Amino acid sequence: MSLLETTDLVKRYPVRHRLTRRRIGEVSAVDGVDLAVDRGETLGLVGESGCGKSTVGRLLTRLDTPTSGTVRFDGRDIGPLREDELRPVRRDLQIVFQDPFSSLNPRHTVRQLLSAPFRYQGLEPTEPVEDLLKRVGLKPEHASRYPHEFSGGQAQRIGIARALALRPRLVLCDEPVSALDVSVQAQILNLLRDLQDELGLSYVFIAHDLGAVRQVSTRVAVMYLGVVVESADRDALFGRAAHPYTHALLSAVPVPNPDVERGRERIVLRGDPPSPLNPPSGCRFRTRCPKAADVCAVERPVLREIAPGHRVACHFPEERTP
Amino acid sequence: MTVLPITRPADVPPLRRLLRQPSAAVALVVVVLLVLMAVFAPLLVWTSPTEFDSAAVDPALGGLPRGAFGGISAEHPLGVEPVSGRDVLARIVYGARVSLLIAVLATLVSVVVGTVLGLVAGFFGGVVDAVVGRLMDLLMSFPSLIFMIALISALPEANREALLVLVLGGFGWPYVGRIVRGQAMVLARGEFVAAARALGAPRRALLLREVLPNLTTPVLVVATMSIPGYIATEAGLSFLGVGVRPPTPSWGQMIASAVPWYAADPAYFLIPGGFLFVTVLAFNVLGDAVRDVLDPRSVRR
Amino acid sequence: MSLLSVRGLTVDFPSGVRAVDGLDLDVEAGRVLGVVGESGSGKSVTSLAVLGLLRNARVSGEIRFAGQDLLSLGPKAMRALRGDRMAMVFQDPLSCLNPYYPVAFQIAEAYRAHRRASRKAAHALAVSMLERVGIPEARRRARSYPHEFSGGMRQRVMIAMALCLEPDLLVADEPTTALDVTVQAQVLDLLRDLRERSGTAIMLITHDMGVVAGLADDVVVMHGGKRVEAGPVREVFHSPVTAYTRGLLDCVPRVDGPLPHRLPTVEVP
Amino acid sequence: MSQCTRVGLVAVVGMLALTACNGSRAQGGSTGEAVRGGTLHVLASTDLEHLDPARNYVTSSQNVARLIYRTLTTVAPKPGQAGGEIVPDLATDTGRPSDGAKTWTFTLKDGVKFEDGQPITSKDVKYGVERSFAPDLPEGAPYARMWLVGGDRYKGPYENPGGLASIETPDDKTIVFRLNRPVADFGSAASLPLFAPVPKEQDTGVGYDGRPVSSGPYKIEKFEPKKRLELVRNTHWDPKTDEVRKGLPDRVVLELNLDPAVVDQRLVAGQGADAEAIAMEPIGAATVGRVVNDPALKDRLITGESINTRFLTLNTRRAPLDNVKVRQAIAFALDKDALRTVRGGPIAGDIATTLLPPGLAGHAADDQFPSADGKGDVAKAKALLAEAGLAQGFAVTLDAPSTAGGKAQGEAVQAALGRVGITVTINAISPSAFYSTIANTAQMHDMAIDGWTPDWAGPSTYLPLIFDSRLITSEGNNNHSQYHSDAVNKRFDEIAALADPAAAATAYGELAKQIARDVPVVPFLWDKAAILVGPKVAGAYGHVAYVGRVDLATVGLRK
Amino acid sequence: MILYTARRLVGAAGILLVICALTFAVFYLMPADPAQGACGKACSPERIAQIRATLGLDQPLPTQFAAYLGGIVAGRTYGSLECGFPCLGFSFQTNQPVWDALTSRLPTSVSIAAGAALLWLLVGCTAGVVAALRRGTVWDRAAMIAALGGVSLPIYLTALLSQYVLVVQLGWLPYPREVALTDDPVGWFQSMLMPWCTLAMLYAGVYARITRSEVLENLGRDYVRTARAKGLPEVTVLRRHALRPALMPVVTIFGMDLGALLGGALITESVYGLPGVGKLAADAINSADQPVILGVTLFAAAFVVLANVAVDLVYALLDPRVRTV
Repeated sequence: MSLLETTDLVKRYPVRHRLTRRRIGEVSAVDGVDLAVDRGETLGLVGESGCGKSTVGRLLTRLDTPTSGTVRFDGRDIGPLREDELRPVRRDLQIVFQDPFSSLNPRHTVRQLLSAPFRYQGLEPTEPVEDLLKRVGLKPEHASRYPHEFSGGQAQRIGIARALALRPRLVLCDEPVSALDVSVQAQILNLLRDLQDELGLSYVFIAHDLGAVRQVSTRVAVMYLGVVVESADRDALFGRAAHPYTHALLSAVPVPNPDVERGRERIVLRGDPPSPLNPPSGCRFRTRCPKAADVCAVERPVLREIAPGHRVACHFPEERTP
Repeated sequence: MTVLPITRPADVPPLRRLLRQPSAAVALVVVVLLVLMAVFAPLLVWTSPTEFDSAAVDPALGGLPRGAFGGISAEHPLGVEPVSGRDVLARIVYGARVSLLIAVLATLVSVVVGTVLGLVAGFFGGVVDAVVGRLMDLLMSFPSLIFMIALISALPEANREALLVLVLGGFGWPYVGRIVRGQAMVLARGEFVAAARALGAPRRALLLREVLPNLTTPVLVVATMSIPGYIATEAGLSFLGVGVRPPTPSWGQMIASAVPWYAADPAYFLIPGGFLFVTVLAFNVLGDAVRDVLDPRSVRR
Repeated sequence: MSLLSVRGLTVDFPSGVRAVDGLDLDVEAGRVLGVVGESGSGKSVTSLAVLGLLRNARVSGEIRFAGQDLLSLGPKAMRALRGDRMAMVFQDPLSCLNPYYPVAFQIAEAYRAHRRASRKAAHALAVSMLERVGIPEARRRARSYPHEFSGGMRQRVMIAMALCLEPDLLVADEPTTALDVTVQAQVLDLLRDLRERSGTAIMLITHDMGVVAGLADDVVVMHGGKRVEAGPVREVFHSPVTAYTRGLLDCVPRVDGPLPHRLPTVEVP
Repeated sequence: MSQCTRVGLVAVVGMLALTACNGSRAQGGSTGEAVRGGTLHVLASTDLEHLDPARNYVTSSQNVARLIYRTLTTVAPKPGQAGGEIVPDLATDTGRPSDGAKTWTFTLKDGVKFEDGQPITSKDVKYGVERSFAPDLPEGAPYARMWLVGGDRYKGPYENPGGLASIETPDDKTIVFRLNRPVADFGSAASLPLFAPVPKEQDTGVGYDGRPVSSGPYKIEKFEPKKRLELVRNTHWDPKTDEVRKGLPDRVVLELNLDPAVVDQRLVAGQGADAEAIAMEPIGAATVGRVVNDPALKDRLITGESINTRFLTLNTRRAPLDNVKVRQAIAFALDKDALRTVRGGPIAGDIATTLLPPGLAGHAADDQFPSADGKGDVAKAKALLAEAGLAQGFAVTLDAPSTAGGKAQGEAVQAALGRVGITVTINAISPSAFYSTIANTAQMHDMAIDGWTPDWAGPSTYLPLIFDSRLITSEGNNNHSQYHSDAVNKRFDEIAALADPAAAATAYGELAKQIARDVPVVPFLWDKAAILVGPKVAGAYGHVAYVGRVDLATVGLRK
Repeated sequence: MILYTARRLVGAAGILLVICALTFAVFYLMPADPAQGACGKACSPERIAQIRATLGLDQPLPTQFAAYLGGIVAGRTYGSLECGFPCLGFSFQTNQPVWDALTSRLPTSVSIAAGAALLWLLVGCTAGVVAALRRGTVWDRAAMIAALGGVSLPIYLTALLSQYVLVVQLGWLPYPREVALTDDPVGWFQSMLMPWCTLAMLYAGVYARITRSEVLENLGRDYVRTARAKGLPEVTVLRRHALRPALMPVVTIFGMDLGALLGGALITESVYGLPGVGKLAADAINSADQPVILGVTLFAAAFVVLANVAVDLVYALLDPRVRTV
């Protein structure tokens, strides 16, 4: 049994008119997503903006309630739980946010921030604030400072320390490095890796940066317009991507090597992702897909296994081997 | 990628930054002096604000003060009221008590009510927000001055000061509530609130520990900015005859009673009017400076 | 002689911050210069200084554009150059387009600021520019407002606006940072294509080494307002002289190649 | 009675407005002959409460109404006490009593017409009186309802179209009133507006207030209540039938509801159209100084006499004011001079020492609570309080109108009584509610700022109305002090039975002294009205029936 | 958009309904009994009862309220009296239909409000723009000090002072009085000048400050930088890209201020003794004239509420982002 598992997860939001506040439709931010994270594993969740990956993150941690489908943590469906029933679960299920500054209350000192987990859980602190700081590479004397006195990287370390305070089993990292400079990104990614080794954590790592996902994940799922189009082990995905979208995505990432960059065959997708308000029929990627055929407009491809652990939702998956 | 960090020039304490602006420093001094004057009124003047001095006015001239500039003399440094001969200085000093107390208490009422309702509305949204929002719309659509006058003249005379505080605060809180609601709405969707929720924080803690402390700045700014408005409104109500009861002096009342006299004895309206102007100005300058110092939005500008 | 030649550029802000400190760089006609650096390295300030768009800052040193010393030019002469012979594309196309005017108007406005043209002619030109940067149904979309476009389309509009007067130099400040990878690829393609067709020199400012590798001919690496390293892209990428440049190249997690357990980190000079 | 009351209301309530009366000798500013023509402007700080003759019961409205409609009798167009004389108007004489003054007969003059040229008949007068019974048209003088036979059951012409039988019109010229008791001065009552003719076909009910039909020299061209009234000549008015009105100006324009201070200042400046203007109300205290010090202005100031007395009412039913010694102490403690200063000083009138003012028949000099300059005798007051066992003082509540003037008077009382240890709390009541509040025995507190003007220049509409304990009602009470004396009540009945008006007046004068000893009220001011007129105004004098205001019926403009 | 407008108007009507109900209720707290007031002093209890019946005061409160509301939409009759649509009742004091009283006073209020608004917009916005463009200079500081000073000046003080200096001492202006623009334009102008300036002084400061901060905010916007990068002349940059967006909030606040002002320039009209709607309200409150108080309150509230709707609609028309979904 997986530590965290979702079945047919759906989240719809009402869309309101800007002026009249009238409901004019519905966005299926997440439309039937199945995911599983095993103990000690890192699931990378990748996709472009608006693909629903962050919504999945909020559903996994129950910051949002799913419209339908289940989220099982440690075998228990946490979807319908009330806030007070959820509280013990939250000890095991923590989050690191994208923007370290906006996720740290500017009015609280680091000490207050790092003792908040215990206070909110009604627990005695098991670990002094100073130790938590040291664990994430900060100095104990930082405890009395306010968030704005730190650099972005340092602040993100505080966010990580807070997430780890309760010794969770799974940490959801929602774009943890995309707000940071490249040099700091590397440090944070290394820190996450070290902590995983040390504490046996599981991660769900949400990012749009394929390089960062590759760096930390053991398994990767690719999302497009609210659905998972492909999921596989890291090496399988980056080496033998089967979905045309995954291919396009990988080919679009510029590589810091002029020779590679200039020489390579590039798949440049046409147009923009369609609006999730009115997604295309059948395969959602068909409007931009170089391989689209008539069937794609009619039949929605299901996620099927094409190799052990490698699942893809496409009528015409790539069969290439490296 | 460039990310705008939330910069807060907190290295210098706010008060010191406030005092660095000369105008704000002067305003602060004026406000402090006024408050001291109001608090220590009995020590400052020995004359009673309600004592008649018929020797200081000339009945043959309709009660015009004897002497120049509204009867300024050693005995009456700011002159006397026509007809009654009451000491203007004493009335100014005691009037400051009434004016300031009402303004401060009305601010308190509006800030407390506005913050609580605005916070709840902004944080919870939905039905609560709709109800509070409607209430604020309603109160802000009221022709409040007309209604205040009608209301005050309709209610029993029991305690005019308390009534004024309640009415001013009652019509004033939506302006606080609107700001708090907007901020609370943004904050409630903020990541640090999500982080606290993820840590299992109960709602009460979210409201009081996470959101509320971040509202102190806008609330403090709007409170400082609203005091001069209340001073002026209280004076206006007194001016229109529904302010504090005589013989309690209030600046608005003094100006109102000076209206028929403005041509015969201009000093009589210039003195309380001047005090009122200086007070309102000082509070306005101060409020402005407080906003500049505390509001990151204006710092950026 | 270089099209743009910057010597000893120093920019000081009233707060006492020296954002650029003695920077030298050259953009050759028809070539692409990549300027890379992390946030705070002074790369954006440099671009604004070149266009003369810095307000409240003291700019010293020398900026020569086609032989003219820009720092000694009056505001009027600078204005005549801006938009006409050198144009700029910014990072966030949403905030850089005025929400109150249709896109074609904003393009035509740029054109009419420098060339005598009727409203109608300028509009027609704007439509053709929109077509050129790959906006489908350009004639209809010309009258749309910025918020009705997607991020990638907006950036195309910005590029159309910058190129409508066929400038000699295009300064592109993080033109793809706000975009998704697939859209970024489209825009980079567009830039590459435009440059090949028009021969416009580009000063490309970015933090992304991959983007530089894909587009630039030469590169300047900046850190702390100073030039750390400069040279042709191939040289700098294959054999960086400084540890900082090497670190920048290595610390980026990649989608190809070997996968280190831990990423190398950057040594700050 | 209510005329006075209402006058009292207007005067007490109006912002520092002064009411004045007695001794109209002043003809200031009226040098030169008034000629026919021009537009007379009247600047009023008050409003015309009602122009409907059935409802018109306030002196300022009556003054204006005299330009528009005629009554059976009216007051003589003369300055001073002579203005109190009743003279014929529509009628050929001031009424012929019979049946022991229980039947009164009037005959209409020939040639009197409404503004549309229709002749005025006795039926129009009868209809006018009947209208005053209609509940839709309240506020008018009560005499028709009080005195006419069957008046207690009649509900006015709208509900009882048959009319009131006790008003007979044997022919178009004759009208006979049958009364339920002898009324010696019914001829005086017939000068009130409710005795004006109203043509039945043109009665618009409540709406008649806005456009009454003219029988006098002017008709209404435009009326915007609380803003403006414009009068133009009524061409069907025949001056030969009217010995009272002169009708000199071609137009009369009243600007209503102006700020009193603005009225004063405009008249002080006297520029442009304001040169042809007169003030409706007396000058405010703030203007006194400027007028007194400026001979040119003083020349334009008219001092009109009034029969209004201002007093402080003491509630004789509430402890400790139920003790006559306490009331006497208050009478000694009151600073009448300060109260007069509030109203403008000596120019606003004389300090009152008796209930009946000098201009009223029956006035007899008296001063039972003398003090130097009217400033009060604190020592005597304290001694009386000590006698009453209240040397340490006590607290009372004073009802005063919530106007600036009302509050100022309240504060003057507060300051004066404070000198003898009496703490006064002012209960400021909105002016509109003031009289109904103190007329409610449950709501009236210990004291009230009060006053009285008789309906005509005789004491019969004064003392009996406010000191007869048998007239006390829980609401609408006029005996605000709730004064009760069986001896006084008995004397009222005896005087009412006297046939000779002069003897009755003297008797009232003596009775006033007796009442004053019980101190139900403390008189402090006999009003005068100091009124400014523009430099081009001629023939203006203050009329005693209109509490000293300029007689509009005779004033004109100079060449 | 039409649907939205309709919905907003319905909402506005709802707010007015509640305001109407509250004002109605408040009036019944007043100590003055309108029937007794109308009856005068020599009044018997029976007579009061009769008057009550005629005025409908003997009905239960909700019935009276319903009758009132009915009158507004369809007119009503009082006894023998016809009150046509829109019937706000008759004044107890003058028997004039409240609607006529309001409309006859509106020209004065409109004259005051419109002139003052024009003046303060001109002065305030100009000062704000100048201050923003000359930021940090003497101009800026002077404008902002003047603005704060203007905001701090109570109307009655300015009014009395101006009247004392300009009318009493210097005699440059006549005392303000009601003059119709069509009768005597010069007199109208002379009478209105002081009220305009007095009000404008109060508001111009607010507008100067708003304009300044909005212009400054817009000058810092990326699209202004874009406009400069395009090589647009500075004047065009300012006018097109900084001022136009900056005026949006000004328009918003202006709409609301104007709505509020039309409803009750209570103090201005009282001090200058001009017979506008505000003066009508003050007089009505003093005489407990319920129908007039109700009428003015509703009338004023209607202006505020409608101004709110209008502002939102104008906003929708001016801002393309709101206009299209």
